[in-house]
Amino acid sequence: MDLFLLLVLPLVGIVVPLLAKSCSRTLCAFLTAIAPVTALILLLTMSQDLLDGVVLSSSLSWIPAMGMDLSVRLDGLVFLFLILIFGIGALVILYARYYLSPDDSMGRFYCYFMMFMSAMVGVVASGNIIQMWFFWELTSISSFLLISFWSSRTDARKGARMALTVTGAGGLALLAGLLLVGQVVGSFDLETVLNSGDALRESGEYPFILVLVLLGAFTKSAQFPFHFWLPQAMAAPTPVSAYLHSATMVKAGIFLMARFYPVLSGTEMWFLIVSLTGLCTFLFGAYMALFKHDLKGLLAYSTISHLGLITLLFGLDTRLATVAAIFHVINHATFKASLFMAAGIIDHESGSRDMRQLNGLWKYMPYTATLAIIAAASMAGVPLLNGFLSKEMFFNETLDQGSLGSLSWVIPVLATLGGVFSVAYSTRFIHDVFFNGEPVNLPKTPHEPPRYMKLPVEILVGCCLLVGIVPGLVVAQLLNAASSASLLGPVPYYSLAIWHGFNLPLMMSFVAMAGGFFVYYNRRTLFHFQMQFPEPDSKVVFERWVQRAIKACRFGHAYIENGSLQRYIFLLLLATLAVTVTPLTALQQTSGLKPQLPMDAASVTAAILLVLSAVATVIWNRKRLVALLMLSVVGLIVSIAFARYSAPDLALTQLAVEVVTVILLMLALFFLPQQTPKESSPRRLVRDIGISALVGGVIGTVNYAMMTRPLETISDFFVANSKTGGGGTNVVNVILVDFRGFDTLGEITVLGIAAIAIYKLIVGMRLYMPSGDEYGRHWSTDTYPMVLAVISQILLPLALLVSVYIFLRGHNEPGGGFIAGLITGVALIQQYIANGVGWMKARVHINYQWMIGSGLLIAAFTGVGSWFFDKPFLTSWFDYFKWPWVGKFELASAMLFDLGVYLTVVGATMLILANLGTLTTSERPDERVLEDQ
Amino acid sequence: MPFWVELIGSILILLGGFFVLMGSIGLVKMPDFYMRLHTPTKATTLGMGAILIASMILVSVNQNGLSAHELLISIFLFITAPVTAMMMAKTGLHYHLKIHKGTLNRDLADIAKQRQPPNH
Amino acid sequence: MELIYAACVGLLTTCGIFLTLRGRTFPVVVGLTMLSYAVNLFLFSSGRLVVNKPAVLGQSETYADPLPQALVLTAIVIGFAMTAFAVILAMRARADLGNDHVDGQDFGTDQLADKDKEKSK
Amino acid sequence: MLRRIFPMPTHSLVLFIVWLLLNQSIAPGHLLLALIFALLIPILVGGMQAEQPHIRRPIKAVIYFLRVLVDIIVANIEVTVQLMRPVKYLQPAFVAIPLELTGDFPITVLASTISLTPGTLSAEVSEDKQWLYVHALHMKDETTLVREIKKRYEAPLLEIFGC
Amino acid sequence: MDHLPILPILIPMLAAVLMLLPPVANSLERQRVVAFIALLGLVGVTIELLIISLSGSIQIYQLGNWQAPYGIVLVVDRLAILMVLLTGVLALGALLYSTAGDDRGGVFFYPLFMLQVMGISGAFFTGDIFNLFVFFEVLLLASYALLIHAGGKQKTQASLHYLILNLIGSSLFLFALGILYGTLGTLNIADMALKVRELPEAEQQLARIGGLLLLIVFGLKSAMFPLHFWLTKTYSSASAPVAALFAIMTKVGIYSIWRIHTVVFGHHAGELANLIQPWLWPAAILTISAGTLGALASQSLRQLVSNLVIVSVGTMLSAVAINTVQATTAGLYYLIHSTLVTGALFLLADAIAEQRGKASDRFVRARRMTSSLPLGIAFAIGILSMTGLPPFSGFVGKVLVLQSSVGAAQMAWVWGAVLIASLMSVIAASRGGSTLFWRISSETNEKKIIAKPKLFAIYFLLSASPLLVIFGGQVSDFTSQAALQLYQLGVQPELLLPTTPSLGSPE
Amino acid sequence: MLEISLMIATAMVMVSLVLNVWRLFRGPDKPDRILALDTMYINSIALILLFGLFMGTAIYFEAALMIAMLGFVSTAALCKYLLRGDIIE
Ligand code: NA
Ligand code: NA
Repeated sequence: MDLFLLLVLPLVGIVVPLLAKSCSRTLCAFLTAIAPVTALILLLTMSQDLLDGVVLSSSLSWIPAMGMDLSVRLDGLVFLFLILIFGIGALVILYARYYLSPDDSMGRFYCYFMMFMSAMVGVVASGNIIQMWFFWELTSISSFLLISFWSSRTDARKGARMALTVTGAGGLALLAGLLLVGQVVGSFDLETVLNSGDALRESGEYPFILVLVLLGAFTKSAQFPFHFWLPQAMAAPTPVSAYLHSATMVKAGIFLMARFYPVLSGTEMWFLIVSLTGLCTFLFGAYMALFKHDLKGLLAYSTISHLGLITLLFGLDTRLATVAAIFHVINHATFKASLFMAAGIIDHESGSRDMRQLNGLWKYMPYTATLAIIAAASMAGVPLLNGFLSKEMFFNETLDQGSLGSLSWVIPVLATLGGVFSVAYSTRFIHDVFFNGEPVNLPKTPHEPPRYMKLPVEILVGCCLLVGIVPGLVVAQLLNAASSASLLGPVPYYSLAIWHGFNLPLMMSFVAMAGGFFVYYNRRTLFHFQMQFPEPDSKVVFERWVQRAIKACRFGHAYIENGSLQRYIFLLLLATLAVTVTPLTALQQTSGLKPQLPMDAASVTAAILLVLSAVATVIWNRKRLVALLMLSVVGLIVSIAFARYSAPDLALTQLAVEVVTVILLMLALFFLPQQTPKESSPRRLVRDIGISALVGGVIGTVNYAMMTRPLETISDFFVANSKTGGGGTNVVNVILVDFRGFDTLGEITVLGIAAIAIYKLIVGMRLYMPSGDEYGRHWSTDTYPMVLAVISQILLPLALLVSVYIFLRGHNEPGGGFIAGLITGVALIQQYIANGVGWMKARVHINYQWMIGSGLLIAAFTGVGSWFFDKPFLTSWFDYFKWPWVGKFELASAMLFDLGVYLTVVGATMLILANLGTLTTSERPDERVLEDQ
Repeated sequence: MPFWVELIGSILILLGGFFVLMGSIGLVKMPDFYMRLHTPTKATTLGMGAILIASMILVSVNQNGLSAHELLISIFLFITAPVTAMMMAKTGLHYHLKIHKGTLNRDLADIAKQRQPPNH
Repeated sequence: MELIYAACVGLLTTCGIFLTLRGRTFPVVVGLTMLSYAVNLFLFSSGRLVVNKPAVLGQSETYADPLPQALVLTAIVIGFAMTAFAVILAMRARADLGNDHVDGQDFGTDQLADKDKEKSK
Repeated sequence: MLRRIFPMPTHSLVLFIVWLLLNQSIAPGHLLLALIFALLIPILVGGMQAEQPHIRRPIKAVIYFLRVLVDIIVANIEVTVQLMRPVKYLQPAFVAIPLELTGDFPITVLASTISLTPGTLSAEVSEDKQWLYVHALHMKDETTLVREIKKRYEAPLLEIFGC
Repeated sequence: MDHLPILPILIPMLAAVLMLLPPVANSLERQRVVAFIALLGLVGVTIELLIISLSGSIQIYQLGNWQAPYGIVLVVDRLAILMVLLTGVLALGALLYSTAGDDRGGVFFYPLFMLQVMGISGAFFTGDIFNLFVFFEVLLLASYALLIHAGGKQKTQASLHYLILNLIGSSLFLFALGILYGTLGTLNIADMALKVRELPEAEQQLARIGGLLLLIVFGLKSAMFPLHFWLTKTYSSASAPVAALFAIMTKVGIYSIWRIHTVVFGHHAGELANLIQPWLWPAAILTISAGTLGALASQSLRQLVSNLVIVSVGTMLSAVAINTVQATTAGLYYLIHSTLVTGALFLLADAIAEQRGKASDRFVRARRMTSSLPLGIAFAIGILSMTGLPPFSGFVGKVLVLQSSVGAAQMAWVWGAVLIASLMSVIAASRGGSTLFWRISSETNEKKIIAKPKLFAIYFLLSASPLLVIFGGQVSDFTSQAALQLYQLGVQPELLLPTTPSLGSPE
Repeated sequence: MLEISLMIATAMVMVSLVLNVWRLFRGPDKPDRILALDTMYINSIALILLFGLFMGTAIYFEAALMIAMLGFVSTAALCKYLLRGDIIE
C-alpha cells in the first residue's frame, strides 16, 4: 500500500494549492511541498531494498477488458527517477515561490505543477504499460498547461500547442507500440513484458514496435528532427523549464529507452536508429546552442544536445554505455536544473535574458554567478564536476564500439566535435553573462536574489560538486541499482574514479576543452558565418504549416461538404446503388416460380395512365399547380390499384390522405413561388435522370423478383385469430387495433407530433401574401361563394354521419378510426374553405390541441387498462351482448382504442390545416408565452 | 338471376358506360371551356345514375334484399356536381378564358365575372 | 401483371427521386410524395398481388395477405404526417430565408452549372 | 318541444334515412342508432348552419324533384345527340336571368337545378343576388330560354319556399 | 404480470400527453416538473430493469398478449437497457439545462422533448422491425420539431436538409422492410434471424439487398460516410438542450446495426452472414477521416464538437465492422462515453457562446468570459474525453477499440485512422480552446455569471467521463456481458421466441 | 351477357379516363385541367362500381362514396385556390 502512496501523494498535492490559494504565498508553497517531500522520505525508507536490487510491486485490478491494472512497480531505475522527480520538484516549488510575481496565480501554478509531477511519477512507477501510457499522455497535457501558464502571451500559447502536438503525436505512436507489445507478449504487465525480450525481438511486429516506441521516446526527449518544440517551450515560467527540461518531461523519453532497453535493444535496427538520432541531436543541439542570444534558448539547445548524448549512449548498445547514459541522466538533471534556476534569477533580477544586454553581472551578483559558473563548468565537462565523469564515460564508449565497421572512427570524432561546441556554449554562458564588459540597457539594476531563492541552486550545485569529487561515495550505489534495473541484470565493471590516467577519452576531453575555448574566442566569425543561414523561427514555421493544413482542410471540407442538399441526396442515392447493384447482378433469375396474374386491358390502361401522369408531374414540375393536379391523378390511380388488389382499407385511406395532402400543398403553395425557375444545367438533368432511373430500375427489378417468388408468411395466424381472438372480421383493422396496436399507437403519436410540430413552425411565421396570382391577376372579390357555402353546410351533417358509419364498421369491414377521422377533418376543412375562418371561429369551440391530447390519452389508457386484468399492455377485450329488442351487438376495447385514433386524427388534421389557414387572417396563431408561475 | 333482371342490368350498365364515355368525348371535343363544362357534369350524372341503378338492382337480386346504399352516391353527386360546375365556371370567368367565337352575349361573361347586373 | 406493377413502382420511384433532386422545396415535396406512393405500392406488394380476396372474413375462401396492408396503412399515415411537416417547413424556409431554394440561397442556377461555366471559361 | 329535440327536422329525417341506407338494414338496433345520430349530429353541427328558409310545401317539393329527374333524363339524351353532331351546329350563349327568388338556399337550389338539367349551366350569381348568369350549350332563342327556366323551375321554387 | 418493460416508452409518452392537456399545458413550470418526474421515473425503471438483467435473463414483453412472432414484442436485454438508461441520463442533463430558459424559445418544447425520448426508448426496446420503423419516425419527427426550437435562419435551413435526407432515408427503410417481409415473411427480428438461415437460394440475394438497404438507412441515422453531411449543420444549429439530446440520435443508428445486422445477418446467417462488413469497413474509416478533416476545418466550438461526433461515429462503426464480442464491448463502452460527453459539450458550447457576446463560440478573439474557470475546466474534461486522451473516458474507449481490432485484416487502417484522428482532434481542440479561453480582447465583459442549472447540467453529464474511467472495470464488464448476450442471440434467436401460451396458435 | 356488358362498360370508362387524362395534359388552362381531374374522380367512381359488380362484392362501395365526397372537396379547393389563392381565409 505504501507503493500506491507514492502515486497518491502528489495526486493529493494537486488539490492542496487550490485549497491554500488564499493563504500567504510562503504557506502555499510550503503546503504544496509537503506532498513531494513526504513522498521522497517515504521513498528513502525503501531505499535499502531498492538499492539491493529488490523489485517492489503492488497492483489492483482496474479495467481488465483493456488490460489496464492500477499497478506500481519500483526498482533501481524508478528509484533514481523518483528521487529526481520528488527532489528537484520540491526544490522548484521553493524556487517558484520567489520567482512568480504577485500577479500570477500561485494556486493555479502549483496545481498544474503537481499535476505534472503526478503524471511523471505515474510514468516511471507504472507496473503496467497501458497505465504507463496513461500517465505519459498526462505529462503532455499537464506540460501544455504549464507552458501556456502565461496564457495571454501568444508565444506561450503557441509554444504550448506545439509541445502538445509533437509530444501528443509521439504519445499516440507509443500507444500503438505498447499495444503491439501487449499483443505479442500477451500481457500489459511490465514485469512480463520485460521478461519477453527475445519473443519481442523475434516477432514480426518488432520493427513496428521499435519505431513506434522510439517515436514516443524521441518526441518526448526532443530528438532531432522532433526537437523544435523544446526551445519554444521556453515561453513557460522558468521554474517550469527547470523542472520539465532538466529532470522530468524530456527525461521521460530517456526513461522509456532505459526501461525497454532489455527488450528492444540488441538489434541492428536499434543501433542504427537510436545512435544516429542521438548523434545528430547531440551535434545539432550543441552547435545551435552557441548562437542563441537568449539565455534560456542556449540552455534549451544545450538540453537537446545532452539528450542526444544520452540517446546516443543508449544507441551504442553496450551495457557500459547504458550505465554511462543513466549516469549522465543524473548529472544533466542536476546541473541543468541549477542552470535554469540561475537563468531565472538573472532574468528575475535584471529584467532580461538577452546575452547581448547581459554583461558583467559578476559585479552585481557574485554569489549567484559562482553557482552558475560551477554548474556551467559541469555542463562543459570540467574535471571535479559530475559532468566530467559522465562525459568521460561517454567518450570512452564512443571509442568502444565497432558497429560501423571501418567507419567506426566517425563516432568518436563527431562526439569530440560535439564536446567542442558544448564547451563553447558553456563558456559563452559564463563569459558573456558574468564578464565581458558592462550591462547594456538593462530594465533593472541587477542584484542578488532573496536568500531562499538561491537555496535550491545551492543544493543542486552542491550535488554537482559532491558527485564530481566523491562519486563513489555519493552516487555509485544508486547508479549501480538503476543500471542493473535498466539492464535487467548484472552491471558490467566500470570505475567512477576521477583519474583513469592519460588515455584517449582524456585526450578527447582535452581537445574538446581547447577546441571549445578556441571556437568561443573566434565566435564573431562563426556568428557571422551562421548569420548567412538565418534560422527560421520554428514557431512561425510550425504555425504556418498548421495554418496551411487547416486551410487545406477547410478547402477540402468545403469542397466535399458544400452545403448543397442536392449533392447529399445524390451521394445517398449513389450509396444505395452501390450496395444494391452487386446482389442484383448476382440474382440468377429475375422472375420466380410463383404463377403470375394475367394482364387485363383495364389494368394495363390504368398503368399507362399512371405512368403518363407521373411523367407529366415531372415534366411540368416547374408549373407547380399543374404538377399538383398530375400528382392527384397519380394518387387516385394508386388508390384504385389498392382497391383492385384486394385492399379496400388502403384505397380509402390513400384517397383521404391524398385529398388532405393536396389541400395542404395548396395552402402552402399560396405562399411559395408559383413557378420553379429553370436552373438545372442539361448536364445536371442528365445526371439526375440517370441516377433516378438507376434507382428506380433497381427498385422495380427487386419488386418484380420479389412478387414472382412464392412466400410463406405469419399472416395465417392473423386470419385464423381475427374473429376469435380480436373480435373482428376485417383482419386489416384487427391487425391495426389489436395484433399490432402498438404500431398504431406509435403512428398516431407521429400524427400528434406532426400537428404540434407544425403549429410550432407556423407560430409567429411572417409571410409575404401575394395580392394576385402569378400573372398579376387580382384575386376574385367573392371570398365565400354563396352556393359553395350553402351546399357545404348542408353536407356537413351527412359527412359526419358517414364518418360515424365508417368508424363503427371498421372492425368488421373496411373503415376504422383513422379514415373516419380524416372524413371528419375534411368535412370541417370544407367548412373553413367555404365559410371562412371567422365564421368557423364564432361557431366552433374545440381546442384541437386538447383533442389530440385526449385522443392519445384514450388510446394509451386503453392499453394500460389491460394491466388491471393482469395482461400485457394493449391486450384487447371484446364480448357479445344481447339486449331485448335491440339484438346482439359487440363491444370491444379496440373500439375505445380506435376512438383515440379518431380523436387524434381529427385533432391533428384540424390543428394543422385550420391554423395554417388562419395565417393570413386576423385569427393567426401567436406565440403563447408560458411564464413561470 | 332471372333473365330480365340481367337484361335490364346489362342495358343500364351499357347505357351508363355510354353516357360516361360521351361526357368524356365532349370534354375532348368541345371548343371552349364553358362548353366543355356542360358535357361531363351532365353526362356523368346520368351515366353514373344508370350504373348506380344497375348496381342497386343487381346487388339486391343477388343478395336477396334491397341494396339501396348506391342511392347515397347518387344523392351526393346530385348535390355536389352543380356546385363544382359553378365553381369551375366562376374560375373560368375569373381567368377570362377564351370564349368560342360563335357564342351569343359574350359581353355578359365580363359582367358576370364582376358579379354586376347586366346593363340593359 | 406483376411485371407492369413493378414497372410502375420503378417509374414512380424514378420520378419521385428525380424531383427530390430539384433545387426548390416545392418540387422536392412533390417528389417525396410521389416516392411515398412508390414505397407504399412496393411494401403492399410484399404480400403479393391478389385480386378480389380482401382480408375481410367471410368474403372468400382465401385472403390477400393482410399484414402488408396494415403496414402500408401505417406507412401512409406516417408519410402524411411527414409530408405535412415538410410542406410547412418549406413555407417556413421561404419566410425565414427569403427564397425557396433547398439550400436557402438563391443561386439562380445550380452551383454545378456555375462551376461548369467556370470550367468552360 | 319537437323543435328543441330536433333543431333541424329535415336534417334529422335525412340523417335517419341515410343511416339506414348506409347500413342497408332496418333492424331495431340500427333504427335505434339512426335515431341517436339523427338527434345527436344536428345538435353537434347546429352552430355551423346559417339560418335558411324552410320548405313550406313538402309535397310540391317532391313533385319538383321528380320533374327535375325526368328533365335530366330527357335533356341528357338531347345533349348527347348534340354532342355527336359537329360543333358548328351548336349555338352557345350566355344569358342573364333575373331572379325573383330570395334567400341563399332557394337560389342555390335553382342554380343547381339549372346546372343539373342538361344544356344549361349556372355560372355566377350577381353580387346583389338579383341575377343568375347561365351558359347555354345550344340556345335557339334567348327569351324562350329565360321564360322556360323561370316558369319551369323558379316558379315552383317560389311556391315551395313561400317567398 | 410485470409491466416494467413498457414503462420507459409509456412514461415519456404519457408525460407528453399530459403536457398537451390542461392544467399542465398552461404552465411552463408545471411542464418542467412533469418532465423531471417522468425522466426520473424513466431512469428509475431502467435501473430496476438493469438490476433484473444482471441475472442474465432477457425480459420479453408481448404486447397485446400476442405471441411472438405474430404480435409485437419488446426485447429487454442488457444492450437495450443500457441504451435506454443512457438516454434517460442524457435527457436529464439536457432537461436540467433547458430549465434555465432555453425552454422558452418556442411552444411545445417539453412535449416534443418527451416524445423524442419516447421514440428513442421505443426504438431501443422493440423486437419488431416494423415497430422499429415506427419509433424511428416518432423520434425523427420530434427531432425535426425540436431542431427548429427557438427559431432562426440557420435552424430552418439545417432542418430542411435534415428532414429531406431523412425522408428519403425513411423511404429506403420501407423498401427494405418490403423486401425483407417479401422474402422472409415475418417482422419479428428473432424470427427473421431464423428464417434467414433456411432461406432458399433464389431469395438470398433479395434478402441481401434488404439487409444492405438497412445499412444505408442506419448509416444515414448514424452519420456514416458519405451520409453524414446533415450532422454538422444540424447539431451546430440546434439549441443547446436539443443538440445535447441529439447526442443519442446517431447511436440509434449504430444500435440498430447491432440489433439487426448482428442478430439477423450475423455470423450464423449462412450465405448472408456478415453481409454489411465489406461495406462497413471503408465507410467507418472514411467517416473517421471526414470527421477529422471537418474538425481541423472547424471555425466554432459547435462545429468542432459536431465533427468530433463524426469521428466518434466512425470509431464506433469500426467496432461494428470488426464484429466480435470484444469489439462490441469496446464499441458499447465508447458509445456510452461519447454520448454523454458530446451532450455535455454541446451544452458547454452554448454556455460559452452566451458568455462571449457577439463572437459566440467562434474561434476568434473575444471578451473574457465571466465564468471562465468552471467553463474552462469543463472544456478541458470534455475535450480530453472526446479526443481520447487520458485521464478521461475517451482513451479507454479508444484503446478498447484499437485492441479489439488486433488480428483483423483491416487493423492497420483502423489504427491509423483512429490514432491520426486523435492527434488531429488534439491539434484542432487545442487551437480552438486556447482561442476561446486565452485570446482575450480588451472589450469589457458584462458580468454575467452562468446560470446554476446550466453549470450543474454540464457537470452532471461530464461527471460521467471520470466515473467511466474510475469504474471502467465494472462498466466494461457490463458492456462485455451485453455484447455477449447480443451475440448469443445471433446464435440462438429462438431465445426471443418463447412458447408461452397465447390466445391462439397458427393452424 | 352481364359479364360482357360489364366488360364493355368498363372499357368505355377506361377510354373515358384516357380522354380525361388527355384533357388534363392538354389544358390549355388551369380550369380545364381541374375540370378534367373532377371528371376523372367521377369516372373512377363508375370504374370502382363496375369492378364491384364484376366481382360481385359490395366491399368497394365505401371507396366509391369516399371518392364522391373527397373529389368534391378537392375540386372546390382547387377552384378556390385559382380564385382567391388562399383557400382558407
Ligand atoms: Na553578454
Ligand atoms: Na387562409
